[in-house]
Amino acid sequence: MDNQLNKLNPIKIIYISVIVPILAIFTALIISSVVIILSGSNPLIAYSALAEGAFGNLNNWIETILKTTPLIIGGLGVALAFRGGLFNIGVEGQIFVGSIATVIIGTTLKAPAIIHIPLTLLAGVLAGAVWAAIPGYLKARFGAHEVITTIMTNYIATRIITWSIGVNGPLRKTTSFVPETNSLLDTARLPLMISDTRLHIGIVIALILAIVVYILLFRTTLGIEIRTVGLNINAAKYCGIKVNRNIVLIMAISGGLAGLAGAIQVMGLSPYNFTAGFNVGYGFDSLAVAVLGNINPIGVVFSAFLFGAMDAGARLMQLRAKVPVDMITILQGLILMFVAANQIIRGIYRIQIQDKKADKVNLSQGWGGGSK
Amino acid sequence: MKNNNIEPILKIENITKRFPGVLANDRICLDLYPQEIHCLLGENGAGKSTLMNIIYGLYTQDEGIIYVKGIEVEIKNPIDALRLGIGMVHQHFMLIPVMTVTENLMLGQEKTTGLKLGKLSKLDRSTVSAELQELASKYGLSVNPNAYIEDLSVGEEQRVEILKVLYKGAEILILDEPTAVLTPQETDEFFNILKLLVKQGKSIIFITHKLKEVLEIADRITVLRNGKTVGTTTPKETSMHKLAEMMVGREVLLNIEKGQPKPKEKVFEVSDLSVMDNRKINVVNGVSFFIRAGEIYGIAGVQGNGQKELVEALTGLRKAARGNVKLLGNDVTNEDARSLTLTGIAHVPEDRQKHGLVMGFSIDLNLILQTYFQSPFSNLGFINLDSIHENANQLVKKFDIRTPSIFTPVMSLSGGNQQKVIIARELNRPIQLLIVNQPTRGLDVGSIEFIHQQIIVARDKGVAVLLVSAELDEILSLSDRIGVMFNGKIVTEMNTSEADRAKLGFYMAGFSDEKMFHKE
Amino acid sequence: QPKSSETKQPVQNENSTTKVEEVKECKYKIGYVSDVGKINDQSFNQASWTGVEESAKLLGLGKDCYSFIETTDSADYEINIRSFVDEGYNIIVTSGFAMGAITRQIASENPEVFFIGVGQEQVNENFEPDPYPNVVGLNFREDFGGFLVGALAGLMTETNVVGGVFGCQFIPPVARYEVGYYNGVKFVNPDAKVINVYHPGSIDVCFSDSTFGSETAKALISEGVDVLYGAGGLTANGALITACNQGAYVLGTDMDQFVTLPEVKDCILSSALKDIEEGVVGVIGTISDGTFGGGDVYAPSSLAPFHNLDGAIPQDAKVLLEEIAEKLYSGEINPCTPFEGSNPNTFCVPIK
Amino acid sequence: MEINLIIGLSTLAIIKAAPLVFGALCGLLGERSGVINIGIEGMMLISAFTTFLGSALFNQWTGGIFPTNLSLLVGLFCGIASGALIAALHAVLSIHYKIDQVISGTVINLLAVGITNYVANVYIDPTHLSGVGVFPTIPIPILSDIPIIGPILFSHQPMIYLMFILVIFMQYLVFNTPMGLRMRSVGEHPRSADTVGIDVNRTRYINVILGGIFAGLGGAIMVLESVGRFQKLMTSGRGFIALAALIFGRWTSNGALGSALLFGFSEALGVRLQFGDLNHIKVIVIVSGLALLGLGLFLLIKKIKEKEINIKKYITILILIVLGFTIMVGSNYIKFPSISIPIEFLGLLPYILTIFVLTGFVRRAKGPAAAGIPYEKQ
Ligand SMILES: Nc1ncnc2c1ncn2[C@@H]1O[C@H](COP(=O)(O)OP(=O)(O)OP(=O)(O)O)[C@@H](O)[C@H]1O
Ligand SMILES: Nc1ncnc2c1ncn2[C@@H]1O[C@H](COP(=O)(O)OP(=O)(O)OP(=O)(O)O)[C@@H](O)[C@H]1O
Ligand SMILES: [Mg+2]
Ligand SMILES: [Mg+2]
Repeated sequence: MDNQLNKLNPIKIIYISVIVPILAIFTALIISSVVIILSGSNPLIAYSALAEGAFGNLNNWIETILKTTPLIIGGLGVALAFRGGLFNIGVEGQIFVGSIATVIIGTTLKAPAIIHIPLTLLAGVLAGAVWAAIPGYLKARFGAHEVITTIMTNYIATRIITWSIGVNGPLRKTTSFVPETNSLLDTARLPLMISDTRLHIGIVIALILAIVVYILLFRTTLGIEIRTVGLNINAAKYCGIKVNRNIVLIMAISGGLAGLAGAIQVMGLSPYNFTAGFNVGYGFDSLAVAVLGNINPIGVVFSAFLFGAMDAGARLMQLRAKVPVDMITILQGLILMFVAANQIIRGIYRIQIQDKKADKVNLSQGWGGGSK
Repeated sequence: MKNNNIEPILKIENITKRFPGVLANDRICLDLYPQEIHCLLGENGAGKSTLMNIIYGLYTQDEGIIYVKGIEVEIKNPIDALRLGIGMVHQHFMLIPVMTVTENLMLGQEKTTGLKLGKLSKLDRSTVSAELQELASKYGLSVNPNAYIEDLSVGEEQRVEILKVLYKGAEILILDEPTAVLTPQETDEFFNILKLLVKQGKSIIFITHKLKEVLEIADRITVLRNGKTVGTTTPKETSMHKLAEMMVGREVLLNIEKGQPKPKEKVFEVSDLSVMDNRKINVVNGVSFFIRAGEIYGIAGVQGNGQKELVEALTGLRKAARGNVKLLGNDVTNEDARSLTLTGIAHVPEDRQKHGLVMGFSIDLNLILQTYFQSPFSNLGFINLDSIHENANQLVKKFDIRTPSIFTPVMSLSGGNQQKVIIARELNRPIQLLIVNQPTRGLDVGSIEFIHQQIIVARDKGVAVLLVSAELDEILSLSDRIGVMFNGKIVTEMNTSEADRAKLGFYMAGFSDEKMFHKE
Repeated sequence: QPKSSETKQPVQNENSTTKVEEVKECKYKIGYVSDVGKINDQSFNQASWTGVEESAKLLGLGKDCYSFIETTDSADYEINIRSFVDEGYNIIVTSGFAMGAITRQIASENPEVFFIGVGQEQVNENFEPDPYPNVVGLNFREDFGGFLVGALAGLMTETNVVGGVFGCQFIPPVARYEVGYYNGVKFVNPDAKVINVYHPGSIDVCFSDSTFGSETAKALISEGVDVLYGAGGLTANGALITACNQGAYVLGTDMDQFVTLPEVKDCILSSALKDIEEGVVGVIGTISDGTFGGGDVYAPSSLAPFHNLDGAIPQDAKVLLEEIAEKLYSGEINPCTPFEGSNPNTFCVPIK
Repeated sequence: MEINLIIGLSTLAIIKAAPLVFGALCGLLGERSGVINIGIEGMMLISAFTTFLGSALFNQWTGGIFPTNLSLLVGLFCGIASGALIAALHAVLSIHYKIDQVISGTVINLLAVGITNYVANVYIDPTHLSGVGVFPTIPIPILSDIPIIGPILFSHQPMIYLMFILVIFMQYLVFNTPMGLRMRSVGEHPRSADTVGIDVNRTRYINVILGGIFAGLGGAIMVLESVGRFQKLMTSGRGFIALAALIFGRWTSNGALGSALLFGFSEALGVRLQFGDLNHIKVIVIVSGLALLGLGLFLLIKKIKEKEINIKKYITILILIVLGFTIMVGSNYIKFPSISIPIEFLGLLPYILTIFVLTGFVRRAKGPAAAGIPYEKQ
């Protein structure tokens, strides 16, 4: 089937995998600009501001990177679960739980940075992992559908945490009107890559993780097990893979990544604490990033960067062109649409070459649909 | 009955069909006369299903003309086909498991009662199931109209498929490998039905891989190879060997001669084993048998007498309720699949696509599903792609798996080749016991010959083989000892020398008294 | 960083077209950073923004001399404020107590920029006053406003059951409104029943779940509530509209919701006004006439006009409300001492 | 008193359930025919938005000369139409372009939030466009006078009645009509549907778009029978809860209603407990007793159906029932400390209860076999 693909020469393959997405983004921008004009603003100003806000100067680059970091890690979490045939909508809650665990260890434990930082990160990972393992266990043990349970655990997490930093909450910073926790001790904060900027080493962790997850999925025996469970549970049982254990494990890893995303946000960004309104929305953005990245760890990095840049650039776009931030959401929606349905783009721009669609993972397997 | 001055009811001229990279049908001609049973033969991938799908309007031909009753017709979709009185029973069943027989029957041509609200009126199940029973009794195809398909045996499903076609008023019946999944008894029944149908005025195109059947039932036979018509003949003019040669294009050994078994020590011993099915009913009760190194123990039996659950219990896919299993003297009862694999059990499962393969994985990965965690394929949890590819290349050569490359997803392999992938994987590691379940279902003579040889080779290497099959020929030609399974028990055991079709069939049908048998 | 504030040309206002060069001609550049939540929340955030727009008009600033950033993640407070500084804005309004600390920090680093923190008390870690010269904290006694509408509710109810629908409990101003309201009712009508409901959700929903507000209002009305108070952005709005449709009197919050929420104009008695708009305009005024001095400004939160229902409110009630207002400002009444029967979770920060 | 409490809670439960039910029915049509829909949230949000715009603008342009209800009906129409339209987008993306249905759903969610917020910011809020009211409550004559049942079921706003009617109708449609039969066949085994001449993709288009109409109703009811105007993000996750209710209800209309009601009820309880007149601990105890009792009875019936012979199982079930019952009765005689549980925890009831029920009652729910897989003819 994909032997036509093998016939494609490298240039054409690059052409497909680079030009098409770029054209998709371009088209999305055109369409959005119509909306901007209708609302009485100037798309050129808006977009130049958007670009400058994302890449204009060192600080803007840094903001882009900071926005990208949690999206990469969260996106990896979602993608990995999808590979294992699980639909983890619970990332939002897992990020929250991770952040809180980070706060607890980061504010209480007394230790030198070399020990404190890893432990605090670990706390985030473990918390997220455990929190995600619960839906995993419920699915393995009772067949409770993870889509429901993860939605539920989202609400449970956010509400309990809201309470914990709320009025008289146990984690509430006592010397503050604000619903926030104490700030992490200096020993628990991520070191900066460039001093006097906000750029912490989170991005390095994220990129390393992307590679790790790639290797995990495609170069390890565990990866084979995960993907087998994802594609054909019966075959997995037939060749002796412990399916239930794997389901819990996959959710745990996925949630661990989410938790880590939360931890890095708390440990990397001043004022190094958790407040109401912190990390809101990363969960669902991670879902978008994962699918835009074709649930491939490397793809996730690029899509996360795209989303991150737009989120960062949004500031200047509002400031300069008075275009509401919601424009970004529209843009992201359109881009996702055109990249996924790239036949539209091929149609518009008359691109003949066929795309490869080898090992197309069916994201919707969690439904009991998907593989036969 | 057919003499060439009546015109054919269905005439196909120079049908050509291309798929990306494949010329599936190449200028194929075929004509079907009224009240004729026309057999279509060919290897896996020869183009039979494609041709039939074209006639039935599922695919449209690139070139060629179809005439029905002498009139040129254009068949754009199944509706057209049905309107022209063409009905088809598909190779892979086209029934909806979660629906009842009645619902499956009415689907597409629903009868309704009460207010006429078009597609929103109330389904008239009772009438349809009445009609169904009438039809069923007319052709002796008994089924329970309200049963859910998922609860039926394959044999029953087959009947439903045929009823479906008849119900839709087909005059021309296309049957694509209908007997691939039937037991001898069921097949005999089935042939009676076909004869009845023909008497009733129907005409039938019948696809199969089983030459004996062809000679038994066909009025005329057409053979395809690589999408081309090799020729058309009649049972009188031809023989099994001739047919096989036409199909494959070379000499084929139909019953492989195997050397005398040299059984050694007991390798595998099952005693008093009982197993429950998903509904928690004992479907295997108190089964005991043993297999020695270097012999093939065949379990014959009509499907649904507990073979499935028995095999699952022996391979760690299901827990046994009672009894125990010994491999090389040590107890392996209810060990999980992985540790059984490691103790040297190989398993060729009944359903190749459901259990045996990950359809989305490429061939090379499917070839290491049982061993991916062992060296050389992995060390310290990391996999070693080079050795995986090397392994794949070797096996593809050794087991002659026809594929563009080892990176092709097995999804796009023919069933024959898919089965070879499994056999290759299971036989290519040190094993004590080989458990094979329906190893050649739906495969063409070429593939069957090859797979049978592989099993013999394994035996002669000193492996103990458990062969479960509903194909009596397969059992008889491969096994050294035979046990017949009926109703969850092994009702009798015999050496192959003492066995023949009639005798086995007798026990499979549930009789047990020797004298009765001789009275027969 | 370009300091365009130094360039002293007056502006030909309004009819300035959108061209980036124009920015240089701004006498002042006013930036506004919203709290997590929407600018047009018909409440808190919107009021501050309207204030900015107003002053811009008064100062005759061009379209490019004032702008906003909507905060979507509390991790962005800092960078959002800083981007205005970097863009050479010299008056920056940050809205919401949550930005208090970071506003002060950035202010201290940029002494030449004026900062106005809405709902941000200029105190240090130990709640001791600690004014910066270039920051004004614009604060409100939400508990006063709550107390006044509470009193009004207590006077107007016929079923003797009044209710309230509130946003996040953990947002101090909301809590202050709630307890003020409760105590206000009890003050004028001790045996009236007060049923207050908060949204149980987290920050991303508790101010924007208007459907919840509406459903809750229905429940309250069926409990006999005939005067309903709403404080909590869109959640509260949902409650007010529904209560109004079901024939109850309603009371608004922050802005005069007779204006901002036309749906309720025929049943809104008044609003617990905290005139952020006025406040912002006032403080920015002090900048232009050079009288700006850092520290806290405490604007009392008062009653909005009765508008259409002016006739429905008995004269003596109006008088009583006047008196209560007096007593509140004079400190005779403290609306904020949690007492027997008030919500035990209530958190009501006493201010000086 | 007790009675009024029950009535109050049940009524509120139904009101809260309604948008969820409409959302679930949207998912039902799509997924039964093989098209997964995680975009319900977005569809409902857009519809709420257009419903408001439709009614408000119609009222504005006609200078309010027409009766309110007419404007509302115009709004309703716009809501339904836009629901169908955005569903059509989902259909084109996932059926014609065969992009993964999860992606298509995500796209819709993103676009919905973006567009509605954007337009609200640049148009609705600045112009103070105002809603024109809501549908009145219409008690059904006679029926509404029946004690208890009357107030709970028969004195609602029109769309609530519509909701009940549609649930019954959909149950009939899916399992007793040619349309339903074809819908399910296409969702379970499209190829076999194809072989009997059913146009798989056409069937899917029709169902997905019809589903959009339900999403439209779900969005509309929030505007037309609750809030009375559009407010940003007013769905606040109800679309996802609706999805949960659908799966929870095992892809059946009745099941969805049941789970939505369970949801509404527990959420209502969470609100009701804030009124301050109930003893939180006691209520929680009673509810958990109720849950145990329910679980026990459910399992009992199930096991009897399955002709379970194992006595041990029955004993455990019996224990469950007795335990639940004693807890419920006993709670009346115990003096509970009047601790008031934090609001956030009261808000957790629905989610915890769902998980409990899910693990206790529902167990393995298997979706339509072909859901999520685009259909390739060759
Ligand atoms: N849907 C398809 N897409 C692409 N190629 C196809 C498709 N179906 C069949 N082919 C090609 O056409 C050839 C003929 O296939 P066909 O199914 O007709 O074989 P067959 O004779 O039915 O084999 P079998 O005996 O295994 O059923 C195959 O070799 C395959 O390569
Ligand atoms: N979707 C497809 N794409 C490419 N090739 C296909 C596809 N479907 C079937 N084929 C080809 O059609 C040939 C026959 O297909 P068919 O479905 O009849 O299965 P088969 O497994 O060959 O039959 P059998 O079960 O008798 O072995 C195979 O060679 C397979 O490669
Ligand atoms: Mg075949
Ligand atoms: Mg075939």
